[in-house]
Amino acid sequence: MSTCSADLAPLLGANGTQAAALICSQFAATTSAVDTTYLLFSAYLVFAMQLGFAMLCAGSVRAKNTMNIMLTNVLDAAAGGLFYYLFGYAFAFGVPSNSFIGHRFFALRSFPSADADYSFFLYQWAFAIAAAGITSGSIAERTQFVAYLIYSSFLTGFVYPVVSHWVWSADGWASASNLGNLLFHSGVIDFAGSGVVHMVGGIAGLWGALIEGPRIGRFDHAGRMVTLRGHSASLVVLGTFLLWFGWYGFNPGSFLKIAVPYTSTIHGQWSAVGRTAVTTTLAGCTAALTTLFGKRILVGHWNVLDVCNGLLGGFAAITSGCSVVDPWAAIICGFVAAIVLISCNKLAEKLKLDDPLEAAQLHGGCGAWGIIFTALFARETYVSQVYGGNSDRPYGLFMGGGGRLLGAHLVLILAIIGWVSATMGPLFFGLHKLGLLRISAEDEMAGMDLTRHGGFAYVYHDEDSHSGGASNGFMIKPAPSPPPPANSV
Amino acid sequence: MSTCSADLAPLLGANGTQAAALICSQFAATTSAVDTTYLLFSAYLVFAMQLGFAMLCAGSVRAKNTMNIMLTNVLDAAAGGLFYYLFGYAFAFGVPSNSFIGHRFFALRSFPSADADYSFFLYQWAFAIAAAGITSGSIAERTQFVAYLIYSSFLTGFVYPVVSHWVWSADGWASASNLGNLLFHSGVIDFAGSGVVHMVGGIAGLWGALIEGPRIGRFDHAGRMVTLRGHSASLVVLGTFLLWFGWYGFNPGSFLKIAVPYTSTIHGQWSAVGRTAVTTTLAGCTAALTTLFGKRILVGHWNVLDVCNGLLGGFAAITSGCSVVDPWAAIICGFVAAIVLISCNKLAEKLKLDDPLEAAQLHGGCGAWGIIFTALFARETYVSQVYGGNSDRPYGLFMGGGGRLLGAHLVLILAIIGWVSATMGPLFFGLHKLGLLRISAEDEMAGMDLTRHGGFAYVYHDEDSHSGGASNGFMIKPAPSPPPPANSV
Amino acid sequence: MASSMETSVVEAINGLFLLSSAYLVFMMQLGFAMLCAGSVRAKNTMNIMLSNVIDAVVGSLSYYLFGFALAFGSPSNPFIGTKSFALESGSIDYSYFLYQWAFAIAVAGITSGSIAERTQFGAYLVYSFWLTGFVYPVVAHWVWSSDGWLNTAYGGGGGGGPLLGSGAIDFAGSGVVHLVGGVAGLWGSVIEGPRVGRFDAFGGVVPMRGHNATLVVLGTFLLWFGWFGFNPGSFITIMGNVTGVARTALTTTLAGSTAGLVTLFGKRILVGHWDALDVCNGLIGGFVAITSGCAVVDLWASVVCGFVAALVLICLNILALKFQYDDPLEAAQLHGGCGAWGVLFTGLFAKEEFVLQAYGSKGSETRPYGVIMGGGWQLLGSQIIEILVIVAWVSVTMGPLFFLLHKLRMLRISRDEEVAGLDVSHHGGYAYQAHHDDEEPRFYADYVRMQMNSNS
Repeated sequence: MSTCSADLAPLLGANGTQAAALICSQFAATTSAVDTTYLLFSAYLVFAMQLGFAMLCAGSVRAKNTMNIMLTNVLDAAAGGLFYYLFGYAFAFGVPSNSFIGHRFFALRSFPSADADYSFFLYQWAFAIAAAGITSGSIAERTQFVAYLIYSSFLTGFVYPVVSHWVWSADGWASASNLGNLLFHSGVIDFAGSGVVHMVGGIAGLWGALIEGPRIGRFDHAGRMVTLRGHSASLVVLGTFLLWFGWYGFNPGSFLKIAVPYTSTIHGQWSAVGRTAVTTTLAGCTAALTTLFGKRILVGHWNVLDVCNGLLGGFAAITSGCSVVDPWAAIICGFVAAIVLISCNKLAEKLKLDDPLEAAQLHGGCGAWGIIFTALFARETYVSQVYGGNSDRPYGLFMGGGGRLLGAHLVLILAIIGWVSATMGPLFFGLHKLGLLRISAEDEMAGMDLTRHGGFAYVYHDEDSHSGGASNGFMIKPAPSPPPPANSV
Repeated sequence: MSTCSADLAPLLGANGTQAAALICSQFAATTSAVDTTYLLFSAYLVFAMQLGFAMLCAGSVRAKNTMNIMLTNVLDAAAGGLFYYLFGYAFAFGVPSNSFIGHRFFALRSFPSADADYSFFLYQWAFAIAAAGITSGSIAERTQFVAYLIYSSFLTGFVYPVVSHWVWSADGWASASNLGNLLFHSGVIDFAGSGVVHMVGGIAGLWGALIEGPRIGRFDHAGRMVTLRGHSASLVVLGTFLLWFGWYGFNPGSFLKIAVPYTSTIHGQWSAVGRTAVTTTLAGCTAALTTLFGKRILVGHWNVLDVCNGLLGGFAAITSGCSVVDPWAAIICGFVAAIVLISCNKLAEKLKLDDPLEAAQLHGGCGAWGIIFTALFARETYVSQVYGGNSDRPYGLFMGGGGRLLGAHLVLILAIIGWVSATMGPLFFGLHKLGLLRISAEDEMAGMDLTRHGGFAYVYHDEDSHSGGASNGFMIKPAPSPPPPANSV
Repeated sequence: MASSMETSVVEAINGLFLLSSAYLVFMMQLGFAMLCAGSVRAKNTMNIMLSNVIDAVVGSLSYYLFGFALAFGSPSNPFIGTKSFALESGSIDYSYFLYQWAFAIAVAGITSGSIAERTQFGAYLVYSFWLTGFVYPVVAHWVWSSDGWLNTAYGGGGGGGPLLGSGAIDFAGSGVVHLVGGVAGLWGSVIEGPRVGRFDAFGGVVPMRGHNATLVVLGTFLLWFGWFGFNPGSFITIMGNVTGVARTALTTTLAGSTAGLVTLFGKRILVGHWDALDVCNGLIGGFVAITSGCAVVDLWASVVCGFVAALVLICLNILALKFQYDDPLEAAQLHGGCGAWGVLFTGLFAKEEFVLQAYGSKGSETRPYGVIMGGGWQLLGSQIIEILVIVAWVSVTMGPLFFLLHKLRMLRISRDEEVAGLDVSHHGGYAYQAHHDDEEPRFYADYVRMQMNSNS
């Protein structure tokens, strides 16, 4: 705000300096209030994604494992909250620091600083638990609860924060705001985290799923895939819509501030925020429609679960470039994301990778595509508005901005794959060797809710009634009917 | 804003007064727009808690009573809206008034006043219906619907508003902003209502549950407790996350305004709002983890429902002190809250109190602990920033602030217990004597949905299908099997 | 310098308000999905949820490509907008687009309820694209675009002013959104005919209960939550409208609450039990009705509005059964009937002070306001005209579309498929999987016992 005083003071005559200081401090207060309101509500929306993950996961697993997966989702948020507070935030945003890892503000000591406020911490915490939420989908239905606690703390407290330090902290080696020392004179534009959040979560999940192996019954003796359907499509749709809702905090919220005027245009950051919300919407919608028709052709029926996954794939892809591309480019992004997702699923089937929520394919595959997409379609005006800095900043290859941005982005993809593999791979492997990772075959058959969590999630048949049929919510008439054929899709 | 004009006018030279008036009225407009946006969206979040309660309650009762409990939750919001509009708000915030009860703005006549706008009313309404929502959990599964309507109107329209007048209205005898006449020269710091909302709801529920007695089958002939499991853990988790989401409106929203600069620091109220959100999060997370491990040791399995309750207990406890404690203190708050909750549950089992949602233990017990906690850990800087006033305002005992705050808080706890017992106790007892409170034993066995609400909530078995079992989503195995033995965990 | 900072702060606040409101309105789509899912039978759940997701998805693209341009592409003629297709234009206010998009997909969501449980999926795709991309935007243009012939700021009517010197006051769209969706649903449902088994051989009504009341309540609360974006958000800017925005939120709450309570007691008298689902529908009916006048009526008037809305809904439901009209979600009765009442209500109870605040005065002359408040008949006249033209327009556009689909046999599924359920015939399986597929025990105690047995 010092520029405000300096600009204003000469215009106000005699007591100009004092008057300017007074006026400008008022502006500063109002601006901070607006920005904080914006950031906090965005953080709440991102937090709502955790609810979305919980419902999506719950609906996508079999009823016998519902309690287990929901417990892991609740604990992601709870344990993540503590570990991110104690370590994670310090590793990620403890500036000044080196370009690899931060080392200040452990347990928020001597916080808030002049640059960062509690609202920023809350926003970043919501991101961190989202990364852990992604991974939990990949290893669902067969993982010991203790393993879950360990990897979740490690991922939220260390692996994810380091990556976010690289890209989003001003000191990071890949950061686009590390002005003195930009990677390839460009830095990486991963605006809201296709790489930082989604790829990290997806690759961690990939290693977990690979090391654990598929669920019992997932592949038959001939090696063909057997569909293990989730128990409730309603919960899946509920979760998907909640994730969509939360994504409006995830992508547009990543601006962190809304009351920022742009010098070149009358439309300031508030307009860019709106555009980001629009690109996000369009990418998801296109991906959903593409998946709908693609699956209709491949499988022969209209499937709401595929549409939901397609939608999320489109969102995961646009997350990287949402703020720097045009709406029409978002449609391309969504279209390709759907194809990437379908291909990744085919590939996973070939490789006998069993990922109950397709999390590795969806967040890993579409996330990687999203980073590449940004390097192809980022528009010059938007890049300079959002990231500022020198005027010859590279932008999208197809928009005429040269290949330096693409180079930086490929480096980031490799770095993320390398880092996550080097940290989470050994962790999962170690747990596997210690016998802490996978539950026993009997437990898996019986369902974890029964063996580990005290009972099933649903009790529709009342056990305490003596009146049999009358109190039975479901069986109006006795149903001595044969079991339906196994679902054959 | 008059101070703004007074400060600015002399500095602006010739037409100073007019110029200052113009500038300052613009500031006032901007500030009020920010504050209203903030308060309204906080109110919407608090309203989302009603949805959270509905889902939590629905999932925690047996399937045969689902319609009943959901209807009560919907009506809490609807009837609460009307009664709070007609009477409640006037009793609570009808200033100027005496220190016990307000008496202006019935049916919002001659509203809005200079101090309060519709957004404030809406926010307070959302709080009022939350209090009624808490109580509904305690008396679930055995209460006549008419009794529910009566107590809900009485609680929202009279009992709760009087308590909120005491603590939150500037005239109240316990208010921290009743500057001329502070209780113990301190007043009570119940920032967002651990006492005003949660204890009121919890104690009302306690009396209801005591007078009605336990559900049939809750205690066996030997007096041992039998678990009556809720019918859907997914709904419980959904409700818990929604409550968590809503709590971000409940606690940080209680600042009412966000664009308030503090004189002593560059971080104004927007930073305090962020800190409040962080303390809220940490307290809940710690309580959830403590409950998880505590229950693991006590019961032997990992239980998601306990974790959910622990989480809510932590939130209920931190609600009182959220704005005036440090993040590390919030962790202590959550830790103790979990222990309080587990102890209260043990006690309830001993006393044969049957509270289907543990609402009395959770909101009453943890709420009381929260009020005490604030008196122990409130930090001087934060108290003076948030509550202003004289510089020798007492603060937390453990922070070196002396015992006066603790004294005031103990008085408040006793006053709330006394008042709620003196109003709700006789009401429930009167309904009991008139035979309007509890449903008949036959109705209870058959389930209220069937006998009172026209049918069960779930119809998975289609009555119009000719293909019998094939279209039946749930009954895979032929059903005429004996009910399984009652679960004894 | 100071003025540009001023602009920046003001624009940021308004943008923040509008975007947040748009997100809330978007939540209504989730609310519709859950409400619909809970209100149909288990065998059709996947179908109805898919159609709700597709509403949002198809609606977004068609609204992006055509709808927004047809509705708000100014400058344009009084009937239809003609600019900024696919947002190709110099200065688009993206927040405003997003807010209007959320409204547009809500319309299609309303209609999908009316034709649930018996419609081919392809028909959804077609009507959804058509409704969101053309039918609804034209109505929105009439009423909400400053060029529209029903708009209060329209300058081309008789005497160079708006229609009847007043223009229609449909603040958040009882007519534009709800009546359009409801009438479209009415035609769809009438042309398709009732579900198999809905009416027995003697014309008696067979109740067809939805499969999950919890989802209905969840959906209702989410709609309520979203309505806080729908009505107060329609101010578009919060700067200078602080009290108005908050009052709108309050009238909305009171109207819905009253309607819910009236329905509760009304149904208790008529049917004899307390029904949560009726209360949910009553609540929504109250919200639909107040949507038109929410910003321009007093608090007590909103209570009146909710009271009448509940009666309208109950009467229409009785009437629908008489005519053997089958609407699984009561969407036509609820959104059509209560929506029309809401538009009329505004013509009766609009208060002068609030009308001037929300719509501004026309120079020195004052605006017409509610009849009962002494404001003359012009406003009520405009409101009646709005209702009539909306009914007519939607009928001439959606009616033939549904009829054509019907003739091409693309509208209704076959009887066998309907009886078997859409999920198994079109969507690859049921929404719910059995919860004990391969195990006998159900509780921890059973498991412990099982283990002890196997050990011994």
